[in-house]
Amino acid sequence: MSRTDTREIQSALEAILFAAGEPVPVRRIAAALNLEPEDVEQAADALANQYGFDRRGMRIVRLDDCYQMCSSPEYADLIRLILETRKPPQLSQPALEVLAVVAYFQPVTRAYIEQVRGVDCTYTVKTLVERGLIEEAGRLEVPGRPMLFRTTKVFLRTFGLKSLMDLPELPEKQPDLDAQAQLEKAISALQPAAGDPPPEESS
Amino acid sequence: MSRTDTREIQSALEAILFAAGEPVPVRRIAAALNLEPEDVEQAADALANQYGFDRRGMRIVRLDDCYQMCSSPEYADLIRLILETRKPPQLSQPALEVLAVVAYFQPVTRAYIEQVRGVDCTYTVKTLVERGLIEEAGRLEVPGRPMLFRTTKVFLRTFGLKSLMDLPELPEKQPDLDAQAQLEKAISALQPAAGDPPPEESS
Amino acid sequence: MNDPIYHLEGVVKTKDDAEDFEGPLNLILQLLSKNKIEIRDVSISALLDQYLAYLDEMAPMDLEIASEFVAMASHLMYIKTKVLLAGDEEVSELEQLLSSLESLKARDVYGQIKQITDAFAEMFRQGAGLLSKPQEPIAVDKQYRYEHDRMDLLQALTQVTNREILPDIVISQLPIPKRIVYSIDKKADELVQRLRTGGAMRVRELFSDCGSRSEMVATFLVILELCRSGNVLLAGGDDQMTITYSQTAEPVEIGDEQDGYA
Repeated sequence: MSRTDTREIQSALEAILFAAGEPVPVRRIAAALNLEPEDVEQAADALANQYGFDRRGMRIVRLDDCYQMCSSPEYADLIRLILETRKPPQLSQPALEVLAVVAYFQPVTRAYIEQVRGVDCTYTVKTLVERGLIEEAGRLEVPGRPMLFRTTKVFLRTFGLKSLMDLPELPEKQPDLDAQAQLEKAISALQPAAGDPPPEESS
Repeated sequence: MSRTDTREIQSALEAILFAAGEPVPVRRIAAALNLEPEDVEQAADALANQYGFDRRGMRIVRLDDCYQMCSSPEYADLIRLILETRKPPQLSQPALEVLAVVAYFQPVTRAYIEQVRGVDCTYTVKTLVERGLIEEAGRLEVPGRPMLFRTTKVFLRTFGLKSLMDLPELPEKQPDLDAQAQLEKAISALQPAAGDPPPEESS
Repeated sequence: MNDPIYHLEGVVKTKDDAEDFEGPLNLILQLLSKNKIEIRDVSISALLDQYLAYLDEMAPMDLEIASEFVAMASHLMYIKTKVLLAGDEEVSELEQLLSSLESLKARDVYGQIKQITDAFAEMFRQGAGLLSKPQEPIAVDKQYRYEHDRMDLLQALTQVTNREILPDIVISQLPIPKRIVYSIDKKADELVQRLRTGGAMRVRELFSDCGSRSEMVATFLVILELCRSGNVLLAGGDDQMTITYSQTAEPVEIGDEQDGYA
């Protein structure tokens, strides 16, 4: 692409991303501009860098297969002051835990989250859905067809992630000796006892 | 103001106007930045000019005592293409029929179309007007002064016609039927039947 | 001596599982603890097949290993038999194992999750400053942008006329809309004249004289206007209603006021 082309694509990108407000798939932009996705990505990444270098008021962030235009973090307080919006409340410890379970093991059911945390999570899950950090992702095809949840693009943006690949690695598990012992017991219960009669022939 | 200051104010302005999406009063920006409104205006106007000069995807426009950031008008079609997920429906059979009646007998009233089709056409007529295929063409000088409708240039383009003369010819008239008689019949149905007994003398 | 390596396609979720395992249950446990396996997805028969294949290969080489594996194989066989043949009660033991495995896994996961939440909180503090904006309203463009064949029009018109509503009308004989029928002005003059000279009349009679719907509407509007201005009196009801011109009232110019109807 010539420099002029890139500049034109970038202006179009600016217009699209500004107007959309939300994340826009690269694929869709490429199709509308009659370009290869790679060309769009190249132009968008260059524009994003330029924005950062010039310390502009906006940022262009990559979220999965999308780009989104946001305001620069350094102006967040100023914007909240002028628009009279309140700072979103910090996430509570339960909310962070539920979010982490969903983030690392998605798609998951509420039952699974509850199994991991050992407590009811109805309210926390609902709150996270309301804040747009997690969303419904179909149903699990087991009896009762429970709802599955996954993280959203808002989650990626709010946590400064380009994609789920950027999630920090989960720390090594710490061996739970009690549970291990219980398990051993359960396994040994399954072993054929020495005195068991041999299995009968199936009829 | 120094150049650095101006650049900083402009970045803050970008952030504010971007996040707001709607017009923001100069006063309010000035108060938040601890500046005189004139300083804000100067920075905003310079930024607006720069945007225009660089042919960026956004514009900064002054509206009364406010500034607003919006997408550049030249990208309106592109933005619509990308953000409008719903493809507009093609003409339905009823719409096509109404359009045909208007095309061949224009200018016509809605009442006339309804008489021919035998059903209410309010919605269909409205849709055709919205989609630019027919337009109002004055009023018929009868009681109620109903609106007349005719086809448009968009209509001609849609059907590949140079002019209304290009409409496919109607089949030959069949002489044994008198349309006027039909109409009279329809009207007479509105009137008291001829066979009605004469009104009795009032007592 | 090499330890066996099992390949659990469709069960193990990541590809970097080139680790060695001592036996099938250890393998299961280890994979479970790394969250790389779903216990309910384990195909025991597939595992067994691999296991037996391994056995075939290794048995001639080391009797000790072989015997250990035979024990494991029989154990697996036993589990599988239970699943296939046993009634609900006996399966419950297996269920118990499964749920034990799962709760072990859940506890491990919770331990890991608790360790990561601080990092999550910090990421949130950093990232939450990227504010988004609502979508700009899209300029509405409803204009029709499809293309059609012109014959579609003729076809549509033919369909209209082919309906039962107007069975006798062919296209070329559709009633041509009439432009001018009755203006209120004209009808008002006519009615006032008639009422002045003819005295009281039945309202119904006025309507039955009308030659078209439009004339009827005009007549109705004129009567309404004459009543409003007090130029006529109505008496009686229904069919018997009469209309009388009031000689005392000032004559009115209906047409001027009623441009909207003319």
